Formats: sequence, structure tokens, C-alpha cells
Amino acid sequence: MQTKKIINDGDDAVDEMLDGILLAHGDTLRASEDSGRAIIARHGPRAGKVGLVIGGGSGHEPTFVGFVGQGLADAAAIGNVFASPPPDPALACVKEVSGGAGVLFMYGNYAGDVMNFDMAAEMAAMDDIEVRTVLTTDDVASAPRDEIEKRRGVAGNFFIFKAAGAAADEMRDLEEVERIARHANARTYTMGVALSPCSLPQTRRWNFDLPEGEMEIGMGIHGEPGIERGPIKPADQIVDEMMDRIFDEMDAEQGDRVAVLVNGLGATPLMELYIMNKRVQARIEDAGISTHATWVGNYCTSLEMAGASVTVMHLDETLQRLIDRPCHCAMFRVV
Amino acid sequence: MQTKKIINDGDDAVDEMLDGILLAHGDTLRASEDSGRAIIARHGPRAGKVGLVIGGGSGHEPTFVGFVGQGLADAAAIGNVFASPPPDPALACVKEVSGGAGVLFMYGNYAGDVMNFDMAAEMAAMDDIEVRTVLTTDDVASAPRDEIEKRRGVAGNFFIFKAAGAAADEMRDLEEVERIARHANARTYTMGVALSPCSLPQTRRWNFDLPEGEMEIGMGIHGEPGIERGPIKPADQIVDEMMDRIFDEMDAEQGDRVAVLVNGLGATPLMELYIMNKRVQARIEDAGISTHATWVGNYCTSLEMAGASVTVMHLDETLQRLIDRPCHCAMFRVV
Amino acid sequence: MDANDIKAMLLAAADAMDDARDELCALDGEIGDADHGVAMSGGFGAIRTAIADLDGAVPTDVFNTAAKAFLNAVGASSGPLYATAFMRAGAAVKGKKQIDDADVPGLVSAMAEGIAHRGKAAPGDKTMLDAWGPASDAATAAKGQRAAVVLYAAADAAAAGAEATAGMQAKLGRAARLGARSLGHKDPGATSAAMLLKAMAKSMEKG
Amino acid sequence: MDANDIKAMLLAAADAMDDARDELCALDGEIGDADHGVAMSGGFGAIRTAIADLDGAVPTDVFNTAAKAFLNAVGASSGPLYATAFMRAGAAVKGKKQIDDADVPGLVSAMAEGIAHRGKAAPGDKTMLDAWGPASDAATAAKGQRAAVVLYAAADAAAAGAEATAGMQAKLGRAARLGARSLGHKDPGATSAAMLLKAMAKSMEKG
Ligand SMILES: Nc1ncnc2c1ncn2[C@@H]1O[C@H](COP(=O)(O)OP(=O)(O)O)[C@@H](O)[C@H]1O
Ligand SMILES: Nc1ncnc2c1ncn2[C@@H]1O[C@H](COP(=O)(O)OP(=O)(O)O)[C@@H](O)[C@H]1O
Ligand SMILES: [Mg+2]
Ligand SMILES: [Mg+2]
Ligand SMILES: [Mg+2]
Ligand SMILES: [Mg+2]
Repeated sequence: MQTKKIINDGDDAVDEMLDGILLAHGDTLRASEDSGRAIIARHGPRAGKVGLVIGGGSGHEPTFVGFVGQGLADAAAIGNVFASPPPDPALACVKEVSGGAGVLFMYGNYAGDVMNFDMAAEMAAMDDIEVRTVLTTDDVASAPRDEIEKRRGVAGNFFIFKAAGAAADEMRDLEEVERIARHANARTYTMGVALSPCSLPQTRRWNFDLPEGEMEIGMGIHGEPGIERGPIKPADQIVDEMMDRIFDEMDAEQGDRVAVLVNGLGATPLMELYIMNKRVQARIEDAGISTHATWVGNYCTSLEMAGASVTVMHLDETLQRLIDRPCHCAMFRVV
Repeated sequence: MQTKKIINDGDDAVDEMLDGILLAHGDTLRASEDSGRAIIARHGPRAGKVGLVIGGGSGHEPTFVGFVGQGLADAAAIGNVFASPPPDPALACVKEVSGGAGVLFMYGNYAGDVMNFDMAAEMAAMDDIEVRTVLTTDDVASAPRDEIEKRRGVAGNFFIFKAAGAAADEMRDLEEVERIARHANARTYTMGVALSPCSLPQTRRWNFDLPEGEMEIGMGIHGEPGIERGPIKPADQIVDEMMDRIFDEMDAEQGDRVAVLVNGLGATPLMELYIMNKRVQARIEDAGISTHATWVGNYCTSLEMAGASVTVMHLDETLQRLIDRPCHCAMFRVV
Repeated sequence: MDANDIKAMLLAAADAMDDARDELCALDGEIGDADHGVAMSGGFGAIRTAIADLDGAVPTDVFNTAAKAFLNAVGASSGPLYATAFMRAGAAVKGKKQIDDADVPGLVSAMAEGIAHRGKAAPGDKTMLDAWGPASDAATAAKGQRAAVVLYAAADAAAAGAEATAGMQAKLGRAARLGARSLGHKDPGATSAAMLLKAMAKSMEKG
Repeated sequence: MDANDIKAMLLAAADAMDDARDELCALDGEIGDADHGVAMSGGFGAIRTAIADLDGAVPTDVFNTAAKAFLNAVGASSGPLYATAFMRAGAAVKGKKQIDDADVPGLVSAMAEGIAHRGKAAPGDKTMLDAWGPASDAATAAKGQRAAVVLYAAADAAAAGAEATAGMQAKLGRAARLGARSLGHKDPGATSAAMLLKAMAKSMEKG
């Protein structure tokens, strides 16, 4: 039996979604002439500014396209569902946003994305546009600390992209924006939990199974298996397991400040995310650190997967300033 | 088998959610001294301004609490899941936001809400605070046109509250704010479709069943049965059935403008909502009218229900100005 | 019968609502929003707590305490309806330390009137009034008999009335939108009303 | 063998990928993200369309067209890997109008090298290279025999290699995070590689 979706032909889902997005947000977004899968910020890209290009597979909305706009990303290259975009849209993004100060690619650390964006970067080099790359690796569950370079990028993208986008918006040079992006990535930690599978529009089959009553901690945002499966626990226990792991990675000192994202994977109601946030904030207070800002909602999803993730960004003066800097995206605003 | 939720004790879900909300959004929201179920806007209520108090059952987040803030509602009275708040929190809201110019109650037209808010209004009268009431009835599927007073308020609350909140923010008097609220309600039309049931935190059982492969058009946001059940159709057909019905109610003339909300019920991904929006906008263009502004996302949910609704507000000069007026709520902003 | 007997009656009702919680939610799920059991067990649970620390009270105090507790714990439709019912019951026996058998029919009628007044339902609208109405009539008809007998008569009439709601088209409440589709489903509020009265009758019999 | 035979081979591969779409998605679901079948059938579907209107072409043109079509339709991991494989194949037969049996081992090895170059995988990493590597060796060993025979040898070696991946721990790709948990599951990319080669061999036999 097919999973329930409000779609037409599953193979058209991504392109129809992008049409719907441009119809709703044409004031801030447009498609590139060269590629319908390259979505460009109408305001943002400008001469002398480092261009920030993000991207990855579809199915994580509002990531990535929702974070394109003034003060954040200048463009996003959009792939098929859970599939890296090919080099062409990424290259189209580069050409559209390049303001002479170079371009930074930022995306989650997945084999496919690395290969495709690297090919795009090689092509850009042929046009004498300097492209640097910073991979996000915030998913602490995706590899042990001694293999940090194997970790995946998940909901923490939200903070990492935001910091880099703000740095570029401050007209810092490529060197500096890259440095800040790496710094932001190094200080951002995410743990996720999944309660149900999701299904691709093209297959309409559950992409894995998670039996009644069970949850999986550390599951990837594409349904990649996680680190521990077991019976669903109370919210406070789930959050405690996440926070223990996050605190374990982050060596915060008394009085340090953090930014928090309690993120829904798609099918989990705000009620549950805010219940989680209550515990997250209690744990942060117990740790003797304080929360500078909190976001709660669906920021990095996995289609209709039920579950959530908690991201903590360990702030310093620079990161706090960059996170607070206004931005205007179709699906996210800081004022 | 219990439904999967990230909660602690189901009976504490609403209060823990509110704690989590205040922890995340303490800069814009606070709880009333008199009642933890009365959430007040830190900025907004002021002397001489009509106070706008909204409210209803929980489980629809960001409706209602998310729309409390400067330029929109001054306070929300929060009930248990899918249950009207008792008179006490509503009365507490009235006392907190009354600025001497009277208070307007706005909420969806449900028997329970009417009884409880009416009792609160009677109590407020004893304190010589004038309270008027405007019920929202935007769900065109919930009763025939000749029984329009029986219709329910659903996602259209978003536009109707916004218009009334902006009118109050313009410092119009109670008479005028009430008139505008009724006017906004009369020009707002919503049609919904449900793909899956939801479950109460206290019971963790599906509150109705919707067999594999089936959808129900016109289902209420509490799972109240709708008007037509059948196999899931392609997105374009679903939207066409909704828009036919909406156009049928709204006598728009060529060149008229509308505001559009494509709303997710909880478990439906943005991808599907934007696919729907593509068709919605095509139908609007075909009708010879034009879209002034579009919102797409989860604005009025039914816990983890899968499904969506389309709301069209038939604008005029006044309504357009009021919809465009800036507001700053914890979960919704117009800048 | 004194305040403690009233308390005992309410505690018995509270237990009955706990037992019936899921059944009532399921009934409400068929034509409403699946929360009636939560509302009733939550409301009477609040009554249980509120009357626990209520010493040396007269019956009216117990009813008024119950009204406030139920209302603020529940909201929903049942909150105002039962709160008003209990306030009317309290008023009906105002000033009395003891209630005798002859007062019981008046108590039941007062509750029914409170519900009718608050909800503005008409008989046949497929609401809890279709249980409370018949209950009131039966109690009045049984006047002169022992309290337990009166309450059993009311409970039986309420049960019959609840059964009859299956044949009614809802005119009020969430089920109203269903029209004909509400046929064949018992109204949850009428069903819980019958259960309440039965539990109260039982406890009266014991006490 | 000319451009049309290459086209026929690719069309046969495209049909094979359509047939295997759900099976490959299911395999990928066990250790990856459940989309490998979508990627392969989508990629070869794009090849099908692209080479349809490609007349009077030489083999290299067909391979280059296939490379571009697959890459832009798919992205993902398989996109760059197969795009590079096809570009290398095109380069291997550059300038030739006709390909004879002796060229076929070189074609297979070129594809394997392209995948190795692009993906930087090592044998035993549990990737499609564990099918393409053995395929390349077998093809080279079969040099001198008829094209179909060479391709069958490659296909059999690829199939054996794919089976062997079930016993490997993933070191690259999405499955890498699984470590030991990836044991017992065949790698989807290696599996599709074996299917491709088999379909190509069959079509060569016919043509
Ligand atoms: N106006 C009314 N008058 C009398 N009873 C009503 C009225 N509206 C609803 N009811 C009763 O309330 C019951 C539903 O109660 P409940 O589920 O607790 O509240 P809600 O409908 O707000 O979820 C219905 O079954 C019906 O018996
Ligand atoms: N670096 C690599 N080198 C060779 N093959 C790889 C590499 N990374 C992944 N693969 C192959 O790609 C397959 C997955 O392809 P696919 O599912 O289409 O892409 P994605 O992993 O992006 O979803 C894996 O089964 C593996 O065989
Ligand atoms: Mg993929
Ligand atoms: Mg209810
Ligand atoms: Mg109910
Ligand atoms: Mg895959």
C-alpha cells in the first residue's frame, strides 16, 4: 500500500515544490536562468561580498531553500529527494552570486554532496571564480569523536549557515568567512531521535521500519540507522540522553552562553518540541551555562518522519553577534 | 498500543508545553499572575487600546498562543487539548489586557468555547469591563451556507485575528474593531483535508480511523468527521475540490485581490504544502483575481494529523492594509 | 443524608468516570473530538481532590466546591454544563445541613435545569440533556420513595434516554455538523450522564 | 560494434534499472537512504531520452552524452560516479567509429577506474567499486574473447563481488556510520553494478 501524500507524480514533486515556493516567495527568491534547481536570493548577493551557496537533497525543507535570503545564504542548489544536487545547479548558483570576492560552499558532509559540489567547484575554477568549501558535521551521533571528519551535517546547519551568512553580510573576506564557518561548525552539536520512518515521493514506501512503541536515537535525517533502538521513553529521559551526549562533546565553562534549536523532523507537533525544550533549558541551567536564544520548530525535516533533534551552539562573542544579526529569508527571519 | 509521542505524563502535556514556550519566548510572552493558562503579550496591551483576547483548546499550535504579540493578540486563554479553556484563564486575560477601551474575545465557533468565554464575559462585566465577542466561522465545509452561524473556526483564524489585531493596534475603538473582525470573518474561507488521525496525549489512541489509502475532505481540526471520504487523489484534484468550493462561496470580481494560507495540519511536509500552493495560485490566476500575499506552513494544526487546509481571504483596501501591518509574535512575524 | 453522603456520591461518580474514560473517548471519537472521557474523569478527579479537604461543610458547600473544581479543570462543553448543574443543585438545598429523601428529586431536576439553562439544548438535540431530562422526570415521578430508589429511577431513565440518542440527529455541539451521519451513534455526554447517576444511586444504596 | 550497439546496451541497462528500482531502494533502505533505485532508474531513464535523438554519433559521443544525462538527472553519489565512469569509457574509445571485441575489456576497466578515481574508495570499503573492480579484472582476463563473453565474465565477477559486500563493513558513503551493523547487508551500488553489466552482456549477445 502506498504511503499517504498530497502530491501529483512523485517524480515531479521537487520541481512542483520549487514552483510553489517561487509563487509564494517571489519577492525574496528567484530561480537561476541556467538551472531551475538553483534558487537565488533577490536581495543579498552584491559586488565585493563573499557569496554563500548552500544546498543538498530535498525533503528537509525549510532546509536548504528556506534559508536563502538577505543576511543568510545567497543561493541554494536543490537536489532530488535525499540526493545531492548535480554540479550544474551548484555552478549556476556560483555564477549568480559571485561578487568578485569568492564563493563559499556550505553543505552537510555526505559522500554524494562532496562529489557533486567538488565537481562544481572545479568547473567554477575554470571560470576563475574561487570557491572554498566548509562541510557541516554537527551530528554527534554519526561518528565517534576520533573520526569527527566522518560526521554528518544535520539540523545544526541552521546555526552554522546563519553565522557564515552573517559574516559574509558583514562584508568579511573569503578567508575570514571560511574561518568563521569552520569555527561555527566546530562549536555546534546536534543529537536526534526518530519515532517513525518517512517515505520518498517516488516510491511511497516506508524507507525503513520502526516498530510500534520503538524509537531510534541518533538516526540520520535520511533515515540512516542510528546508534540505539529501543522502546519510546518519556520526553525528559530522551532529552537527558541527548543533552548528556552534547555536554560530553562541548566543554563549556560556567557562565558560557549557548543558542538552542529544538527541531522537529516533520510529523512531531510543536507541543512535543516545547515539552522537550522545557527539559533542555533545565539541563542547560543545571550545567551552569545560560541560553542566549532558542528556536523551536521544523527547521530541518525528513519529509513526514516523526522525531526531533536538539542542537546546541556554543557561543562566543563573535558567534553571538552573528546569530543575532538580522536576516530575511522566505522561511526564516531575524529582526 | 500507544501512539508515539515525545511527552512525559499526558495530563501534564499542556502545562509543560506552556513552560517550554515561556522559556523559549520569554522576551515576548509571560503568564498571568492569576492563571498559568493565560498567556499575555509583554508588548502590545496599552492604555486606550482595545484588548484582543483569543483562545481555545490546545493541540493547534502555533494557534492560539503563537499569535500573541505586538500588533496581533494581546493574550490567549489556553484550554486542555481540544477543549475550550474554562472561564478563569479567559477572565485573567481580560484583566491583564484591558486598557480602558474594552476587550474583544475572538475564538472559533464551538459550543464549549462559547459557553466558557460567555461565562468569562459575564464575570468581566461584573468588573465593569466591556467585553464583546466575535466568533470565527471560516470552515466552509462545516455547515451549509444557510446555516453559516453553525460553521466552525479553523485555520482562517490566522487572517481574521491578524486583521482584528492590526485594527486594535491602530487604536480603533471597540465598535470599529468588532466591525472589522466580523468583516474579516465574513470574507475568509477555509477548506481542509485530512489524511490521518491524531491522538490525544492523555489517551494516546487514534481519535478516529482513516483507512490506508483514504482521505477525508472537510474534516474538522479536532477530527470531527468531514463531508466526503474516499481514496487519496492527486494534489491538483484535491486542491481543485477545495478551490471550487471556496470560489463558490466567495463572489470575487475580476481584479480582486486575496491573501492565501496553505496550512499543514501537523504531519504533512512543506514539500506537499508548496505543491498544493502551485495549484492554488494557478486556480486564482485562472479566476482572474490576484494574490497579494501567501503564507505556507503549519499555522493551525491538529497535533500529529496529516493533512492540509487552504484559506483564502477576500481582501479589500482595509483588510489588505491590516494584513500587511507589522506584528511581532513568538511564532509569527510580519515586518 | 449529610455532606459526607454527598461527597461519597461524588467520589463514586469519579471512580465511574475513571473506569469509563476510554469508552467515552471512543464514543466521542465517533461523532466528536474523542475527549469526553478525559473531560469527565479529569473533572471528577478535580472534584475528588477539592472535596477531600472540605470539613464540616454543608451539602451546598460540597456542590459549589464541585462546581468550581469541575469547571476549572475541564473547560470544554462539559465544564460549564456540569458546573452549572452543581451550582443549581447547591442552590436547591441551600441552608440545609441534612437532606432527606424528599429533596432528592429536586436535586436531580435542578441539575437537569442547570444543564438546560447553560446549554440551551432542546430535547432531541442529541445531547446530555436527553439523559438528564428523562432522569429529572423519573426522579420527580418517584418522589416520596427512598433516595436510592429515586436515583435508580433517574439512572434507568437516563440510560434509556442515552440509548435513544443513537436514533437522533445531532443539532448542537461538535456532532451537529454530521447531520444524518450522527445517526446510530450514542451521544457521549448522555452516556456519561447515565453512568454518573447509576454510580450515585449505588453509593446512596450502600450509605 | 558501433554507436547503435552501445545505445542498445545502455537501453538494456535502463530497462534493467527500472525493473530493479524498488529492490534497490529496499536494499538502500537497510543501510542507506532508500533512494538508490530511484537514482539508477532515473539516471538511466535520462540516458534513454538523451541518446534517443543522437544520430550519426560515434561511440564516444554516446558515452559522453550518457555521462552528462546521468549526472544532471541524478546527482547523489551515483551521479558523479557513473558520469565519471562513462566519461572514461568515452575517452577509452575516442576517435573510433567501430569498437571491436578487443576494446571491450578496456571499456570495463575505464569505467571501474573512473569510479575509483571519483569516489576514492578502496577495495573492501563496501561500495560499487567492490563490484566494478572484480568486473574489470575479469574482463581483462577474458581479453581476446567475444564482447558478450567478456561482458558476461565481468557481470559474473561483479555479482560475486556484490555478494561479498554483505560480509564487509562500510567505510564510505551513508552506510559508513553503521560500522558493524552494515554487516549482512549487500551494498546497493555494488548490486546495481552487477545488474547493469548483466543487462549489457545480454544485449551484446543478441545484437
Ligand atoms: N449545548 C449543549 N447542551 C447540552 N449538552 C451539550 C451541549 N453541547 C455539547 N453537549 C454535550 O457535551 C458532550 C461533549 O462533551 P465534551 O466532549 O467533554 O466537550 P467538547 O465537545 O468540547 O469536546 C456532547 O456529547 C453533548 O452531550
Ligand atoms: N565514495 C564512493 N565510492 C564508490 N561508491 C560509492 C561511494 N559512496 C557511495 N558509493 C556507492 O553509492 C551507493 C549509494 O548510491 P545512492 O543511494 O544512489 O546515493 P546516495 O548515497 O547519495 O543516496 C552505495 O551503495 C555505494 O555503492
Ligand atoms: Mg540519497
Ligand atoms: Mg473537546
Ligand atoms: Mg469532545
Ligand atoms: Mg541512497
